[in-house]
Amino acid sequence: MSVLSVAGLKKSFGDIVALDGVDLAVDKGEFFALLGPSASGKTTTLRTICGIERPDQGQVMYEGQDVTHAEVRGRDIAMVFQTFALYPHLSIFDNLAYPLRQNGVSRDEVNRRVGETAEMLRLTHTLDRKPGTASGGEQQRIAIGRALVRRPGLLLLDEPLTNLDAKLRNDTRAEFKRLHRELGMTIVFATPDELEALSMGQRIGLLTDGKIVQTGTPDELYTKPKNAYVASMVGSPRVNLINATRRGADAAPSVETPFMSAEKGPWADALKAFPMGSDLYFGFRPNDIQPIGDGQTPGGPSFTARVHLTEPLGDIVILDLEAGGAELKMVLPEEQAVRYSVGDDVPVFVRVENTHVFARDTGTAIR
Amino acid sequence: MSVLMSLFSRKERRLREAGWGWTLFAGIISLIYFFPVLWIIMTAFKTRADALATPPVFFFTPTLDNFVAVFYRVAQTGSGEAIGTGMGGFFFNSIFVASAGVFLALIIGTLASYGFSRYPLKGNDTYLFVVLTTRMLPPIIVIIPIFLMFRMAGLSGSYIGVILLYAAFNLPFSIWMMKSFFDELSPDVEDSARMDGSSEFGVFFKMCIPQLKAGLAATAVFAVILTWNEFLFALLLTSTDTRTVPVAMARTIGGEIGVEWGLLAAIITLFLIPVFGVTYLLQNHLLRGVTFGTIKK
Amino acid sequence: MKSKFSIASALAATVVAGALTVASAPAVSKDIVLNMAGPDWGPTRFLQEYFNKTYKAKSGNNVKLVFDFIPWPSFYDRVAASLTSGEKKYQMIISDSQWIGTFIEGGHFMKLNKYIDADPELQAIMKDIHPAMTENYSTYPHKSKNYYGFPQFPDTKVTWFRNDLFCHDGERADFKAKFNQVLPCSYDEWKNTDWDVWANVGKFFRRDKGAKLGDGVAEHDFYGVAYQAGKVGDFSSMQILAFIWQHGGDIWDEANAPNAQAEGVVNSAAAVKGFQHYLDILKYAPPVHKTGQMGIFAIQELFMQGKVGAIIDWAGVAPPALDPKVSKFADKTGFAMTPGLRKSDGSIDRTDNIGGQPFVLTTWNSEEVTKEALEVVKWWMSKDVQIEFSKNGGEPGLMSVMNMPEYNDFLPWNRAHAELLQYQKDVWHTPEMFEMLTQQQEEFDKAITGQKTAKEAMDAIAKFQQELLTEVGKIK
Amino acid sequence: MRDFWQWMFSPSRRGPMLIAPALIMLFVMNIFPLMWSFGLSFFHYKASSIRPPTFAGLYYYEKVLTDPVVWERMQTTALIVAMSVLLQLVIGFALAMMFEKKFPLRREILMLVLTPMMLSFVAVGVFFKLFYEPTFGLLSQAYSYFSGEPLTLLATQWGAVWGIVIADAWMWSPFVMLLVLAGLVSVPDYLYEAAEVDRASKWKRFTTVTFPYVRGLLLLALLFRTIETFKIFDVVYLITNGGPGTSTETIAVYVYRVAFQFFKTSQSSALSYILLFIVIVLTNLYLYFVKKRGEEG
Amino acid sequence: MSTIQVTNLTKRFGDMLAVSGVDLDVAAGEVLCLLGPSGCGKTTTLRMIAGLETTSDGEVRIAGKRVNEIAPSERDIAMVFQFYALYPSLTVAENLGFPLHHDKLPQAEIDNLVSEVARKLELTDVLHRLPGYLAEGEKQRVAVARAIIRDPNCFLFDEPLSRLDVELRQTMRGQIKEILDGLSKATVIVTHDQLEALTMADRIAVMRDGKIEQVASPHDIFTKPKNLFVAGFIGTPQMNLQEAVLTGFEGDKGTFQVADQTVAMAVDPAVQNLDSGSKVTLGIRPRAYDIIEEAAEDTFSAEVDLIEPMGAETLIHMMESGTDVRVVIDRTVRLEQGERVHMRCRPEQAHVFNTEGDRVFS
Repeated sequence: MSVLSVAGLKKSFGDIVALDGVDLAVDKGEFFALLGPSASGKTTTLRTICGIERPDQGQVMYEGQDVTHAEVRGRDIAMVFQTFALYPHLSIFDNLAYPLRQNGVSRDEVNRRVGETAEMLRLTHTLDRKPGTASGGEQQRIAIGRALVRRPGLLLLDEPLTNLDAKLRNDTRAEFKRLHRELGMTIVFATPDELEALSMGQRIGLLTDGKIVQTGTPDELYTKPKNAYVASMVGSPRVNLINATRRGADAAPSVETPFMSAEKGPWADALKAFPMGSDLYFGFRPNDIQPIGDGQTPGGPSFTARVHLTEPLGDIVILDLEAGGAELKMVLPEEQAVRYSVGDDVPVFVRVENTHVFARDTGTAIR
Repeated sequence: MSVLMSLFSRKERRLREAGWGWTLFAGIISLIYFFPVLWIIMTAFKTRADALATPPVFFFTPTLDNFVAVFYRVAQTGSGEAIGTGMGGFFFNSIFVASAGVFLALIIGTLASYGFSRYPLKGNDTYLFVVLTTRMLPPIIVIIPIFLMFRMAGLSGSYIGVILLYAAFNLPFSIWMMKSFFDELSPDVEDSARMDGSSEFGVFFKMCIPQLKAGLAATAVFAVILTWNEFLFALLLTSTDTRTVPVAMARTIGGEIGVEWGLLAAIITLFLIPVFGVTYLLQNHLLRGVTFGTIKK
Repeated sequence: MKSKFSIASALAATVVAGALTVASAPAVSKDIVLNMAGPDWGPTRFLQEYFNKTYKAKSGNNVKLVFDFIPWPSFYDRVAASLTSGEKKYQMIISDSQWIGTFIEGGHFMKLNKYIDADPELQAIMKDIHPAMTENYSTYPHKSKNYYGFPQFPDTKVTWFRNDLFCHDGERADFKAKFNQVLPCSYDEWKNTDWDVWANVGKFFRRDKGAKLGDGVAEHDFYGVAYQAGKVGDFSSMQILAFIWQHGGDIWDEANAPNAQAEGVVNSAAAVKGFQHYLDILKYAPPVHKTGQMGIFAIQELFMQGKVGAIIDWAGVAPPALDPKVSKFADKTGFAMTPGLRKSDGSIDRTDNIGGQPFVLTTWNSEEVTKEALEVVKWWMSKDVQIEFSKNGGEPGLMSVMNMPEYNDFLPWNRAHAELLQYQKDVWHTPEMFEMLTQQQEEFDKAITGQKTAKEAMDAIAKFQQELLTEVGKIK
Repeated sequence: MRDFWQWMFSPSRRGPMLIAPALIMLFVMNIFPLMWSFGLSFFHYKASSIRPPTFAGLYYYEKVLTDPVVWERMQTTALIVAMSVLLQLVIGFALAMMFEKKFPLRREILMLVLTPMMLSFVAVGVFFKLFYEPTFGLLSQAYSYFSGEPLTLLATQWGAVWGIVIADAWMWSPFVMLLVLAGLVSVPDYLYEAAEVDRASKWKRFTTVTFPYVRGLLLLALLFRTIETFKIFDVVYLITNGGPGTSTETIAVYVYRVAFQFFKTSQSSALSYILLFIVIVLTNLYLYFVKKRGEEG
Repeated sequence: MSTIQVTNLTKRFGDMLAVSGVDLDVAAGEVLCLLGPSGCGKTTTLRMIAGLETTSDGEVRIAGKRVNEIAPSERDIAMVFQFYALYPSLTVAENLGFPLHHDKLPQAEIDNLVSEVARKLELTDVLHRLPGYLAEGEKQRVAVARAIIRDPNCFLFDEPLSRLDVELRQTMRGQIKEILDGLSKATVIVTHDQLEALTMADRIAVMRDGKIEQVASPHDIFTKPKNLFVAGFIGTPQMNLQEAVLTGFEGDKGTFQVADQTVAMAVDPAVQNLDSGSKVTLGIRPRAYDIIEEAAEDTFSAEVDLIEPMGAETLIHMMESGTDVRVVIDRTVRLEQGERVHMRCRPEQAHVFNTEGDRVFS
């Protein structure tokens, strides 16, 4: 049963349309990711859910009640802002205690719960200080602590990791997951980073231009993107999308690019419906393209590509390839990649079972 | 020794950081600039003969007579008794009227600027323009009507009248300045407090105000500087009991004797102390204040 | 306008109504407060202090005189604002003599004839007041029999001079040798001093720094004479008018309105000559005169600091000259009659402009308040109080006091002052006087600072007055 | 009651409710008196007279605008404003450049320069007049020390104008300095460093890095000070009283005379409104630049 | 020859030692990345090379010439600042042409150079704009273009990508690298992002607390970290660093007591010089583990605690005796939380660090 459902939310700020009909349903206890590029409406969606913004149209249902026009303070919802929005003039203890005191919790209870929360978030040693003196990671934990301390029914996190440095971000992802598992709380978080969405979200809603494009588990979004846009938003490095045309027999359609031709992909059946010569995108992940080893039989369509840049990332390397005028990326483990250097011609193949085909005009996946 | 060394050593290649050498340079220039004030302060400790000596004297035996004369004079009836000049009361009036006026302007102005910043109305610019225009008025235009209004309301000569007038006088400035500070505050904090269960009053008083202490201080400094020496309204709207120092000061520039140099200088010196102190304490906020928020980090 | 007025009244109504009910409730004990506006200086402080010490109302009422001491430089602004806005705050006001017309016509100052007529005591006082004062401080229109004010501090200009120089045998001999005139020292010698002598004094005592002066040498550049030449207020006019009158010139005669003329009278050849005479002597004064800032305090200061030998200044600002704390020559200062123009018969014309301040009652006072105020007037104008006042640096208004033999000993300038009173006239008292005075001061200043000739200045003054007075209907 | 408060402070009403007290106060204390005197400008009315006002239409506006005296005073004012504001900008800029650097005791030395702003007009006027006084004045004594002649600065029109301009500029340059300083400190270090690395000359560094950051604030200073200096009264009144002759009589002094000495209330109102119009034009310019500056940043 | 040599470079701020005895040698055409956590002194080092900071000790040589006493403007360097340092009042074209004014080139030539560099960095369309109106990525490209428009002795970059978002950062990494490859200048890039360093640098200098920990090629830094700090700092996800006790050494394999398990692993032969029973830290990268079906003497077993899908790969957090072991596996391998798995470290991928934290190697 959805604890939160949002239907047809629309909101404009002057001429700018922020939300253009957002629909969402979040289950109780779910860790839900709202993924979208900047200005896609993530923050506005969260702000509308917690009541800071009033939608122009649409409805917000929370625990079975229509709260679209309810006051902010009445809702049992907490939000962690991207900027953390800590109370700069209050000590960290008082920051954490604030929501409790506002709701008339007794002094002992405040002390106990703040202590507990601080303990959980490893903030105990900082409690006397002002938030301004805390490190980025601590500030973020304070913000979360302040949201958690009153055990809200729903926790909203607005880009919770954006203001952390790269290293901390990696560690914090796992922390969030553990926290969610321990508390079993319903959490909706917004992020522009697909890695965060994939790794933390149990389900992901992909938002763009004020609309939800696809909702699903990380696996679904990765393996079955609804369209080319979703495919390119999810997965890093970005999916290779090559201009292609439908060719082959009616019953055995193939996808042809200037330098290769593929058939028998998971899209084969669906492609039958498309007329010969239809414009398509042929999509495959950089991990699904492999060099053909000596004497190895390619496990899919093959071609020769020229390396024009290598980007070593430690144990993996991204190779920028060029074939038939198209640029594509290939990811290899470091030990394999050292064999190739810029300018080399490499015979490669694509794992056809993991490829996607999209109609070029609408971008819709053909599956 | 190290001080001397750094004076002559090649300067650190940090921009805008200069050593004692620059202190010396800036000190000399500033002292030249400050000289007229210094002269006034020196005059406060001079006898009349020293004050008007030709050539001017820079070294003299200081006297405190002028400071005594600020507060006491000899009775006119020739009985020789010392009579209070009431100057202590005028100092109190100045402090009371200026602080109350500024305080009131800050309260009303801060509320209004919060409104302007957080709940923009249609035609916001027009309201703000009107607000600013009232600050730019040549005061002479409104003196007579205000005088009349005050008489009708029974406010002339009372503290309330002057305080209200000073509040109104400082209001446009407070609104403009505080608005720029509010604009710099993140509304997230306020929304956060709302979500944490704060009422609107709580948001304003417990969240915004504590964060704006610095801004309030800067606005207060400017308002105090502008109010402290106000003369015209103070002259016309106060009576003997509520008169402020700038008005009372005028009695030293033409009675039986032209200018009572030492006495005037002593009053100026004493009167400078509070506003100087306030400015010094809040100096760091001043820079922020004058920019009217036009400089964003 | 009317409607706006009443809206404001309505707005304020509640507040005022509350205040009025309290204020106008019939008082059980008769507390009567007389608010009096006055400049903040000795003569007024004496009035307040002496009143507090000695005054007991005969009526048995508890009468309090509460002074609003306003600094001199702002005195006019404050009083004018109070009167014209209808503040009705003051029951009594110390008014400069020239203001009378403006505020009588504005309906602010109370005509006192019916009270005087009803009160023999007041009649006696009026009779005892020096006629120059009744004429200049009390009557309006000029030379009429309508009485409005009483002298609070009557003032005339007197000559202040340095005993040690003017009575120095060597200097006297030198002067005699040079000009074949007596360097005035004694009262009588000064009484016989005309502008020629005065000018020669200016010439004679112009000494450069280091030159011999009296028993010593001049420590600074030294000047012989100085008198008012300042644009502020009425400063230059007060001295220039004396010259004009003495030369037979005149100001526009308000008493003859609407038959008097400004043009041709104000800029008559005699008037121009008088002004030129003034300018000719002015060049012997210290250099500050070139800036048009040689006001009453500038010359006082120059005198007290020993930069000038003799000045013509108000008796009212003379007390400091006797105070060793502020004057370097407190023990060497003498006072005398002012110089004048020697007429063909050998007598000296000392016609001059009176100074000082009358005080008046205001029109909005209740009968009861007026009665008590008049009691205060009687107290003030009583001989005892006037004597006490004169002993403490004031000037009496009563002839009976001035005629007392010991009067001349109260203050060193008293003899000159009393004797000079007969020569005093005043500028116009009409409401237009401020405009006329301001413009006249500006024009005088232009001549003093060399921007115009005396003739050009006088012509401009006459033209302006003619136009202004024609516009208001005072000249046909 | 609770419902009432809820109605009053419902979200859509919060903005107006917050702004209302300020607007009411400004209306009562500024705008209402203003309208009052605006009304007077269309009537024949003398404050000193008991005669009831009669309608005059635009008579006084025509009278004021065709009065050569008014134009003369305007020119004098423009001259003083131009000279004083220019001087303030130059001195203020120079001082700001000096205080841009961080050096030991900067806070304390800065206070020396800020003090003139805190003095009353009486103090500045009276003491500067003393400094210019030919016999006792410091300035003329210093001058005569070198030339042997006393300096009678206030004897000529230009001298008197300079006398006023120096005093006014001395008093208010610190204000300009604060504004410029705020601009200067907002220039990020890295821009200076980049320009240095890019081998820009000192002049080029100033024009491309320093000046653009200060330009906006300099304009603000220019406009703000122009508007304020336009109202210059006290300093003129005290130092020259408009003399010699009428050569330094500013429009504010003139308005004062017309309103307070001649009691030509209607005429002074009309004149005031023409002044207000000029001020409003200047204010609009000021706002335009504030806005533009905001967009740039 | 445009080279940069830095010897014993030291910087003190009061009592604080910000940079201590740094030696660097950057050849012409070489890109050196200074990598380290914030506050490690890398920016100070760069600023000393640029001359924006005085040196407390040591020497900086640019193109073979000692420049310690020379002002930045005379060092003939080009620098990209962290905040880009675009002149706000100049258009993009004017910004680009700015560094050329010193050479008093004719305007036509400046225009040529500007349009050329603009083409190179795809800025042609925005040449007339003011920096305030540019997108973040464009600003960054302008900053780079302004640096490369002239022919300086060397290039200095201060955190050039830190203000870009993930996507742009990826693109710009490649772009900058390509541009730098074409110029044979000594280049120093300061960054705290290891991906930037790994992709762009010819050599990386890892700094900590004002000292250089290791200077080596990206490959060597990654595969042969000199000590625990470098090992832990480089690599995403972070290298697993597990406390262990060396219990023996046989053939090329050492046996280690890790938590409660005994694991034999192929390690550097130098490890056998350690005493048996020595405490060591085992460093194994998350991608160096293979999940295998059955336990063996060279496997380590742990319980799956958390699964983080990362797209093509999945990051598994294992819990064993309170330590978090991270393993990256292909997304096709499915594991369940709570499942116990065995994993084996690939040969030569296990690093041993002694108690001083230095890697033991021959």
